[in-house]
Amino acid sequence: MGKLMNQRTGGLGLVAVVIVLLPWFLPNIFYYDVAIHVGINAIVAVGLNLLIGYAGQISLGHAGFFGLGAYGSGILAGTYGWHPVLALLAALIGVGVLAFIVARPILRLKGHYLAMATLGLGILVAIVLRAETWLTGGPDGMIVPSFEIFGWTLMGETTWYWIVGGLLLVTVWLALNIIDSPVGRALRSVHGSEVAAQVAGVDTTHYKVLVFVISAVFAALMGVVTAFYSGFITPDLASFFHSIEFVTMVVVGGMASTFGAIIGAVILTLLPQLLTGFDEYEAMVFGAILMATMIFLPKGLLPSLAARLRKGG
Amino acid sequence: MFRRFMRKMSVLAGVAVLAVSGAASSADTIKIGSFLAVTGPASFLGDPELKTLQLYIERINADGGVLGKQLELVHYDDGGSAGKARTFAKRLITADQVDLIIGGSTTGATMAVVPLAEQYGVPFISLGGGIPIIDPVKKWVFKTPHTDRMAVQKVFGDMQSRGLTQVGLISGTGGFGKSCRQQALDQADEYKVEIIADETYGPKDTDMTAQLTNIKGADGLDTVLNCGFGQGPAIVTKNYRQLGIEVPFYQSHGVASKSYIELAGDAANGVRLPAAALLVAEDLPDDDPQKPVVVDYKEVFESNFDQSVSTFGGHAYDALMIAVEAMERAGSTDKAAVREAIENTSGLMGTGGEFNMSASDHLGLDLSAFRMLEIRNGDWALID
Amino acid sequence: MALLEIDKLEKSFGGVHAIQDLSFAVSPGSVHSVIGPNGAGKTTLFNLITGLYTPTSGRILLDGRDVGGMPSHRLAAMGMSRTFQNLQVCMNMSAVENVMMGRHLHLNGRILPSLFRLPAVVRGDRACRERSLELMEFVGIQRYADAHASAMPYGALKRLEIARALAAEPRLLLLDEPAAGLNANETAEIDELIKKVADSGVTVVLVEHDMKLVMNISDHILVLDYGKKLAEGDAATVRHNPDVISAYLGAA
Amino acid sequence: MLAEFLQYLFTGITIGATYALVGLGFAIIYNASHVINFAQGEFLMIGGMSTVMLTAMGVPLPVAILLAVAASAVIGIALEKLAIEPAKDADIVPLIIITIGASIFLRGVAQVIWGKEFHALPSFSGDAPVVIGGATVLPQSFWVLGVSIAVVVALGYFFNRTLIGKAMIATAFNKDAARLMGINTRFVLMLSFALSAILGAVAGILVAPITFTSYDIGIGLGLKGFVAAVIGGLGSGVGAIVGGLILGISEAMAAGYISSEYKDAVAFILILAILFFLPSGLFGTRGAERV
Repeated sequence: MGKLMNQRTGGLGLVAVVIVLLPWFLPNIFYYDVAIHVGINAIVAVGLNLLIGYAGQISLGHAGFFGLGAYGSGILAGTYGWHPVLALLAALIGVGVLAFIVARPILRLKGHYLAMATLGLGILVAIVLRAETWLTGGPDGMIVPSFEIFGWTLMGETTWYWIVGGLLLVTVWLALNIIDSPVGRALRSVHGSEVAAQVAGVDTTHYKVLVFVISAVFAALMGVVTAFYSGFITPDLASFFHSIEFVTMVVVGGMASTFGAIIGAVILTLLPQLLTGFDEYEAMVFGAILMATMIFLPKGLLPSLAARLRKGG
Repeated sequence: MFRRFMRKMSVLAGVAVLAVSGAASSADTIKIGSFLAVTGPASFLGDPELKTLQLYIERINADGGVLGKQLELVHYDDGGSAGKARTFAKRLITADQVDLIIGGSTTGATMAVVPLAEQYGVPFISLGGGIPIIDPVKKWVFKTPHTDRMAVQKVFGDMQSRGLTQVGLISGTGGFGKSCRQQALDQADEYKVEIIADETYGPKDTDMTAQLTNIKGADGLDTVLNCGFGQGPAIVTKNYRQLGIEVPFYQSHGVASKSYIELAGDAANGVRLPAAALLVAEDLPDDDPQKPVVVDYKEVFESNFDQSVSTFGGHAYDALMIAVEAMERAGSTDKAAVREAIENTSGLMGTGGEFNMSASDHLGLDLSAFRMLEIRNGDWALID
Repeated sequence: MALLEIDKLEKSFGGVHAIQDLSFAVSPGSVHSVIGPNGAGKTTLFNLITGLYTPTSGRILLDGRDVGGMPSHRLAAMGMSRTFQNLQVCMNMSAVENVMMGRHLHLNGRILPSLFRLPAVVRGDRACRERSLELMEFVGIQRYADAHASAMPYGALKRLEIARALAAEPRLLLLDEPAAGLNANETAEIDELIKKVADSGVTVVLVEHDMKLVMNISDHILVLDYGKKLAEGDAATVRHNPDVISAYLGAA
Repeated sequence: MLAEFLQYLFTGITIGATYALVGLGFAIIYNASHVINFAQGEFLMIGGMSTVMLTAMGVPLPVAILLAVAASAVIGIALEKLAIEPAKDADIVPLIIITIGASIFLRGVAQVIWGKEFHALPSFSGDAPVVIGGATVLPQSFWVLGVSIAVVVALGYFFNRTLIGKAMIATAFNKDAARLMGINTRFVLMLSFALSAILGAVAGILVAPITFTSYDIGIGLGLKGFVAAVIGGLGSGVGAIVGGLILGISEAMAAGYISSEYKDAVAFILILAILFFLPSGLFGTRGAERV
């Protein structure tokens, strides 16, 4: 019990300290930009980890929800001139409802079939975003207006750094809350043994749908943030590859580990930036790192390291 | 290959150290930033563009540089993705603190970066073809390739002179094809042609017979125009011959590279397209003022790289020359001064034609820069 | 009235009849055993009763209400609980969390209170953990309180399942071969445990191969063979039934 | 009208046959290892690009094809030995990431070796189209169809008539039992990767003259092949072939009669429909869950 409390508050505290201290080590705006992307990806990964790591249900299509969040808010605020807050809420509710509708038929599937169905769903979203040029600007993307609230315009990397940092902290807190609760145990039991959960009175379908919707809304929220922060969105946000990136963050960092998901997001966001120096070798090195991590640390970085430490100590 | 790899590694380590120490900007070099589609579906654009920039910056440096300083190229590969282009442009401006940006192989990547160039005030010369890049004029944004509007006008002019009026249109769904298609629809009335079929294909499609079958079935078809770049137009060309469509076939300047002819093979014979003089450098009359420039670039490029010259590399050459000439005229690398000097470029002969820019024209080429070519026996032939 | 009544139950997979024309009743407070050779349909019967399978025909009455094909979690809410022949322990959780999961029905399982970690949820969870530790002690695995499920030996996991099933505070507990894979000592302990459970007022339905255990604790025994009822009655009746003897001797 | 319909149909069958070959590759690996090999599409690329490179070096086409297929088989085996076998106990998700990593890696290597340009392979027997009922068909389409049929027949013989083929089926059915029967399941696993690499390479070579080839064609074709395999029911050979043809024909019909913009959506709409209403595909068998 005490150990758990330590992990909770200690971990949360560590994340908060890093967020507060990091700006002293960011030499210029570009690094703020990278940090913001790390934060955005980390939030999606923490949400997705609830679905993949804890409930054991894979999704290869969460970039679809991310893209819908971005385009939903971007189109409502830009093309239709809605207030950004309303656009944000509408996008989140829209994605939540969509996720709720598809969750039941999709989550009846297991394993590779589930992977395939979510993959198809994500790609369909990307295809629609590419094809409906009149609405989305097509493959070349569209411009999104700034986020204005109470006469303030949220502009600039430093402002968004604190917004995303705050959101990350809240997300981690909420995720830790869920995991260590009756709902969290129900989710984990779906992964551990679905029949055991059912005969213990857990309505597994209900919880699977619930966590699917929650993780989709987290992804959509980050889509909204990306749209307003960068002011420019393309259908690539919803692409298959983007979905894979999210899943990879969860798996590389460590499944069923909230802090692992954050570490995965840090690594997978920084890696491409570091690899730009490799020019034509970039893809090769990236692929090799991905394979090696999964072969040698199949449980992901954080759990594998933790296990090693425990053995050593 | 291994040694090259190790060198990359050490360069990478150096870059990392530099980046961490924050000592990115140094006073004795002029930094040219670029983001190009070196990989991905538009790599046939980005690849010669990057090679050209690297080669000519090396040559300029060997000749003593610009304003007594060496040029330094900072390049990122955007893979043709507008989103990545924006990220890298931001990195070029805020982290690498470049003096000028040349880049954006595609219209989409360019348009994603335009707001950044405007916001931060950095001279930006785009290599994208689309007209929205410079129309309306944006203070900091210039471009060197001919616009798709010019290409469409050239094509429609040629159709008019051959008495072809019923046009079947097929276009790629990427930024270039989309913008070119729009220009074709807009310009049709002026050239008294009618678009009687309008089909599209995706950038990765591998078969366009379905779309062409629909065009083939259109009543009174006189000719077909394809707006697109990459391997798509080559597949369209092959499918066109497969279906036995007999009417004259036009492509846009998006296919103005040898790789199009190589891919389409015999099917390409008879295809007409508007393109820069570069492709027919040796065939130009000796009194053509453009001839020395294009012949020289072609020879330099082809002797350094094992591939045929394309107009796309030429656009990068033009952009670099405009930038260098403007810096020399401005006498500094001050961004505002360089921007103004670029805007006052006049009489500069590039591979794409003579550039005469102004406050209202950030391209500076006219229709005369385009030549109408026909592919004969697997090679370009000048027909006007 | 019987707590559980099975009425002309049938279940077939494809063309295979796993359960045929089966009827019996379980009265409250009794220990009711189901025995029979391998493949007799015992586990299938459990899966039907607990809602994992839907009957092909026939009725399953709980408190006189037909619950055939009702989802498991709703049957659990009506007071039914079970263990599994092949362990179904959540190996991604600690031992005590497995038991706490068994108390799911007695906790607030709605999302918002959990999301914001409302004090009521924290209190409920703390009480649940204490009750779960008591149950672990009751089944004799208190020394694994802090252990991870994946680190526990087989025998302890068997008991862990019983603790988890008890955590739901069921009226009807179905135990599927609780002594399978255990040695004589451990079997005797399970024997004691089942008696203790039955004494606490829980109705027990037991599937078991260990005849000594079955004869020892059962109030009523049902013998299945090829999905059909072969015999029924108390230990003495069944023991002397010629059909049962031949079936078991034949099987052996 | 009929001519148009036939045109769409021929187009669909040609591309569908390619999808079918890729789908078969998925099915074979899935049966042997329960791994979905997301790098399957890269074998098409390797087959096509190697053939292009070898012919450019002056190697006669038939020899180039044989060498390219052999090279793909070697890479398939290497993939199994170096990436799949060391991680054989991993969960589904890490395995998916490993094969995706492998596909990115192979693509990266191809890009370094062969560059980023598209390449054309000359058609095997000319480009003069054959006219059937007003629709035109390229001779290469007949090659695609003919070779696909030959491959399917050969595979059928292999799995049903040869000892090692039967061993592979037995392994797919029950790995432990197969091992007890003395079947070398590790060899079977290796063979399945080699076989599906060969299938991919053959498909890649056959379509290269029609669709061209480049370092990154594997992504799209691989995904479509995957869809074909799932439509038919993962692991079913007949299913993969039927799935491939259904997908190819639906795509061509959609492009012709509905909208070319949504041509690619057809595959994924089909897959969602199949999974929602027929979760085990057209020919898949549904395994009962054991409790």
